[in-house]
Amino acid sequence: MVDLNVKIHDLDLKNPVMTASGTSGFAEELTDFYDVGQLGGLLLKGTTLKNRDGNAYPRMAETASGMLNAVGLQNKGVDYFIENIYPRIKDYNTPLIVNVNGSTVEEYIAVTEKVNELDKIPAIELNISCPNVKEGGMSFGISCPSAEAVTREVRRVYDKTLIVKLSPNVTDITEIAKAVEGQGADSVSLVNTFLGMSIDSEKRIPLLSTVTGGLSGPAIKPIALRMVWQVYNAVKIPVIGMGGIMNAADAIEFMLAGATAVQVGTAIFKNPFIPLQIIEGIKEYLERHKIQSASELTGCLQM
Amino acid sequence: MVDLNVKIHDLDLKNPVMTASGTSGFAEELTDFYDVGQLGGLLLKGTTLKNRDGNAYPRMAETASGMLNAVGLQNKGVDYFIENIYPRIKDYNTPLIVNVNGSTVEEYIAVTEKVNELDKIPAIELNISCPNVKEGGMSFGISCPSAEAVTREVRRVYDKTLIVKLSPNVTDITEIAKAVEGQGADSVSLVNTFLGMSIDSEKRIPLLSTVTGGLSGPAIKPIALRMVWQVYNAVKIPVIGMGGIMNAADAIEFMLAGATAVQVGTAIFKNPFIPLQIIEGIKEYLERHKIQSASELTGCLQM
Amino acid sequence: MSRKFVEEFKVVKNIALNSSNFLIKLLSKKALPQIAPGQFVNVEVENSKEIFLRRPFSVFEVDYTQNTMSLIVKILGRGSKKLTEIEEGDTINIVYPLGKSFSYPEKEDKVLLIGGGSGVAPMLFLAKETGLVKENVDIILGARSKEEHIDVSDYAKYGNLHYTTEDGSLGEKGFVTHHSIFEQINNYSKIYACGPDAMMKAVAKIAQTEGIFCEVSLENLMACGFGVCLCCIEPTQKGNLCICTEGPVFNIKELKW
Amino acid sequence: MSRKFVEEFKVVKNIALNSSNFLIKLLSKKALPQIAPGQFVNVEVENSKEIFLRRPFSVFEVDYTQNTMSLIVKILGRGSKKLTEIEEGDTINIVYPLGKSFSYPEKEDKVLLIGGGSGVAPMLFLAKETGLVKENVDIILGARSKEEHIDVSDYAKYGNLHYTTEDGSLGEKGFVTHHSIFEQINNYSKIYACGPDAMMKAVAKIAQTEGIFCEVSLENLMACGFGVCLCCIEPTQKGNLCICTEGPVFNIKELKW
Ligand SMILES: Cc1cc2nc3c(=O)[nH]c(=O)nc-3n(C[C@H](O)[C@H](O)[C@H](O)COP(=O)(O)OP(=O)(O)OC[C@H]3O[C@@H](n4cnc5c(N)ncnc54)[C@H](O)[C@@H]3O)c2cc1C
Ligand SMILES: Cc1cc2nc3c(=O)[nH]c(=O)nc-3n(C[C@H](O)[C@H](O)[C@H](O)COP(=O)(O)OP(=O)(O)OC[C@H]3O[C@@H](n4cnc5c(N)ncnc54)[C@H](O)[C@@H]3O)c2cc1C
Ligand SMILES: Cc1cc2nc3c(=O)[nH]c(=O)nc-3n(C[C@H](O)[C@H](O)[C@H](O)COP(=O)(O)O)c2cc1C
Ligand SMILES: Cc1cc2nc3c(=O)[nH]c(=O)nc-3n(C[C@H](O)[C@H](O)[C@H](O)COP(=O)(O)O)c2cc1C
Ligand code: FES
Ligand code: FES
Repeated sequence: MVDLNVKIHDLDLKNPVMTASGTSGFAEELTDFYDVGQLGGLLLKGTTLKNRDGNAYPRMAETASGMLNAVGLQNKGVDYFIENIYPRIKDYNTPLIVNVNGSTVEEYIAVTEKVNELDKIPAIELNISCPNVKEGGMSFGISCPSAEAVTREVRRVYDKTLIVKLSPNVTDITEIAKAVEGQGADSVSLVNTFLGMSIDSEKRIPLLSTVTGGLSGPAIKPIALRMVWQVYNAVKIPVIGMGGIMNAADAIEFMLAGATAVQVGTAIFKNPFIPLQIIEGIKEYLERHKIQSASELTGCLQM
Repeated sequence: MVDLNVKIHDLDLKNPVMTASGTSGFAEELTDFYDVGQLGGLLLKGTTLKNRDGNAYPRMAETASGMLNAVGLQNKGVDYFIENIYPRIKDYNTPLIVNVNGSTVEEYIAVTEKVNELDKIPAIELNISCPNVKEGGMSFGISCPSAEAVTREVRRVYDKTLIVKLSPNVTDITEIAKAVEGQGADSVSLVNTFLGMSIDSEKRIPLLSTVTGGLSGPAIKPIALRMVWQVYNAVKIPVIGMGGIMNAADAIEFMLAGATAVQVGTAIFKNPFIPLQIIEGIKEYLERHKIQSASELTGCLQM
Repeated sequence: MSRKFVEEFKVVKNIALNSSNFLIKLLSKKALPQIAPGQFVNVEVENSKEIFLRRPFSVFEVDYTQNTMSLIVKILGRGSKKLTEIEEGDTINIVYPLGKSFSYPEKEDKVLLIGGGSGVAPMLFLAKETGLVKENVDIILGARSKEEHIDVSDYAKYGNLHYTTEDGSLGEKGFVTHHSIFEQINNYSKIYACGPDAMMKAVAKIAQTEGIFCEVSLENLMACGFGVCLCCIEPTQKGNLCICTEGPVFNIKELKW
Repeated sequence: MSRKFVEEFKVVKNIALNSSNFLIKLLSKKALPQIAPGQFVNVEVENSKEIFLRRPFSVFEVDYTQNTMSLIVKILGRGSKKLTEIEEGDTINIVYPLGKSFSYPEKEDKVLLIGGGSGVAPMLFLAKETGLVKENVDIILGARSKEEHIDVSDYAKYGNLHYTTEDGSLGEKGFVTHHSIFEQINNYSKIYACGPDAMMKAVAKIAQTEGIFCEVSLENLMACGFGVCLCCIEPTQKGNLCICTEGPVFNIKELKW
């Protein structure tokens, strides 16, 4: 019997496979297909202090082995979440992690303080990397001082597991990772989407209402994997890897590169069962290679 | 009759389609298939001052809609080029552009000075963005001061068309573009490859001898297109766009985003005729849309 | 929320209805769940380098005794083209059943069903299911020309069939909203429509002006089809709603048209 | 440099030679250029989401009168698998002819041809073309087991066939270099080999020690196949050379083995 457990700071995951924020709604949608209690963890849709309508339609464009999105953090705000959604989902048997967003440090703090009160939310993921909002979002995650500031302030008010989600749209992601580690982040997750663009050549218009959007899917996997490997070699806190994971081999690659756990995003749109298939695939891999525990995979790339 | 001519500073191109450096050898290989005189221009393989063996095998890995390479600027040095290759290719009826590389500013200058002497080389492309060499290469292209320094020094010794090739592995590509424009670059070309990585999950080893390599192909197109659009809006010099162009629609998208001309790279590996097909496709597009000249496409994205 | 599945269906029929529309009949290994007109499925397009995401198609017919479900696929781009090349015996992977259906009319209703382009499938499914006598059901189908219309004579038993074509080659000339039926539009208590945006908006405008109940089925671009991506939104009186879970069928009152 | 083409060939035959090897025969619309043993083609794998680049395969047979060319495709991964699923009548897009061929032996030579795995195709092509009498040609083919050998009895007219299998189920047991023929290796003036790296290196070592002329055909990973990408290099006495243009056939003296 192989051991699939992994640990992200204080957070015990029954297996290393979580679903990524913005790709698994508020968990309920996935329960239409299966029991989400099988997942290692579930990242809820990005949440802000107040209601956000998100960006105008069209919000997505297909690209080669990937897609662009410009959702722009549509959500009803943290209070609505706490009052209306949380009670319905809190007893799902998997760690539910709130993806915290804000246009200002104060907003990040306000959302965090509210979420801190929720018994069944064992961790937050601080999203300083959303490329689809005009204010805040990615702007916090692409410079060390701002990444440090928001992490420091949120750390002050949050006592459970604090994951900071990094943007790949930077020259050196290890600097940002070290900066947030220095301010008390318990873990970093990477990568968020790459800023991209699509054009309809016949109509000569951008395909997204916002012109640019976030690229995700297998197309970005080689870059995401490189970043996870770099960050793993630069920080001591656990790394959560993501970006184009479609199957167990992809997930294992991220773990070999240094990820303690992974998140599956866009793949869910193709098939919501993929996270479960990946859990099975990792188990089968460990058995076949006679490796006792999933946690042994982390960083064990042979050079 | 539509007019396919475009102009990059002093350089007249009979059409906007060039082949990218490192993907069309030293032109001769393509002549096995067709007359390269049909091309708008041809970027020769990256050239350094001295012979370089490049990196060890394996140097490439296939990825979703793309590939990683770690060639590492294998070439016999600029003197060998001048003595042995240049005489054989100089009369091809298309602008041949030397892709100039160096580990130090002095090397860039030395190569440039030698190439400056060659009558039939109307332009150089300064490669400050190669991710596959330990020294120099991309390190020049990811910070403004170093990008400025190398551009300034090369500009001093070069009096023909100077194109600077930008790295996409940066937080803000417009800053670098503006920096090299400020030092006298006549044009910028973008993007070079993205730093990526691939792993063999079964063997638990990196697939490239160098661990990381450069990602190219359709996978990167949305990001490249976004960067071309940003740079077009930030500088006044002509922009040459590339990154995953596989067909005429792709090329037109880059032109609409702001490119005056495009380069076709990885697509050539799939089919060396693709650049010619793109030229035909642009012609057909202009006729169908009743647009008189290819140059009218540049930046005419409707917002 | 309702139970959804990801399943490999076997293609038991794939026939061209005309040069651009294909009927694809799919066999399930297990008993099909209830599927109502307006609901849709999200289809994986295999063997195509260019297609990354699934493609949504309305359900056209369901046979619970045979466990078959049919789609009408109109060739629009690369994905739909590839799908129509599928061979009998092949399998296709489907996420289903998705979205909310049309509301069913009441016994006393007189209804007008309007379908254009790829919107024909859900309209014909609905025609079959209204539960009304034929006299109370009018169906207008619009297309550019006679060649683009498919043969729907089987549906004459469910309602009175009317056609429009832009070139006048079948039925009345013009768009669906130019059809003479619209001169007595107040005869109808309910209008249902599915088709190109412009067509639905024209229909909605008339229904709105005349104060007639009207449901339309939207076809926004989708990434997931089951409510997790928030890409398929439509601005409504209640804010941006996902058409894949809160639609694709909307009462025009809910929309901001 | 020599003239190269990109062409759509029609698949006229695709038959399984055993569970993992397929013979694919391709018809050209125009007269084929000269193609010699050791040269290869680069094949586009259509309809596969996962395959981006072409896949190289040695030419196995050429028929200039019929304008056909055959390949032997061994299933290794996803691309080769997909290729073997191609149907007669389909077309495949090919870049060809690529690389340099084996040198032809002289009349007085006694040659040993050694093929393993996917290296069988060029060896059999060469066997046919040596121009030598059968007595002067020995062919050893190696595989893991009898099942993995393909039927090459047709080639008995070109040379004496020998087999090795790792499990002893056909011919001598062991690797090709364990074959008893190697006890009289000095009978041969030329050795030609194509197969897995380890096999070719073992052969090369013996040839080197004994001072026998030896050519091997390498199978490095390729991106372009015609010399522009510099990905397929092999370290040689002349530095890193592209095997797609300077090879795939090399005299072992040129290599750094
Ligand atoms: C709920 C729903 C039900 C549908 N039911 C049917 C049906 O029963 N039969 C049927 O034939 N089609 C139906 N469609 C439309 C169908 O999904 C599209 O035709 C298909 O996805 C096009 O894919 P493609 O790869 O062929 O086109 P692509 O190559 O992806 O696109 C070709 C062009 O069409 C545009 N386009 C693609 N999809 C849409 C869309 N949904 N709306 C507007 N423009 C679009 C693209 O932007 C592009 O310009 C339905 C769509 C939805 C959302
Ligand atoms: C000049 C040349 C001639 C060849 N002739 C033949 C032939 O006649 N018949 C034949 O069956 N095959 C031949 N091959 C090998 C053939 O190209 C590969 O088997 C094929 O490309 C594998 O593609 P795939 O998609 O099936 O495997 P993939 O899914 O791409 O790879 C599966 C695994 O095999 C490894 N791999 C893939 N290609 C190679 C390779 N070339 N060398 C080492 N490892 C590899 C991959 O790294 C991976 O681990 C030749 C190769 C070359 C370079
Ligand atoms: C439609 C969509 C919405 C997303 N929304 C969020 C979000 O709200 N918060 C966040 O941190 N990341 C968001 N992401 C990013 C993903 O969580 C993930 O970082 C990214 O998609 C890369 O992983 P993937 O390639 O597996 O999808 C979103 C991605 C997509 C495609
Ligand atoms: C195998 C390979 C070798 C390359 N060598 C060079 C080089 O020598 N100099 C350079 O400036 N760019 C080099 N490039 C980058 C390309 O010129 C181009 O910028 C990049 O591949 C993106 O375009 P594409 O997606 O069309 O290939 C190389 C790319 C590849 C794939
Ligand atoms: S398509 Fe994803 S929410 Fe509707
Ligand atoms: S495969 Fe490109 S140079 Fe050989």
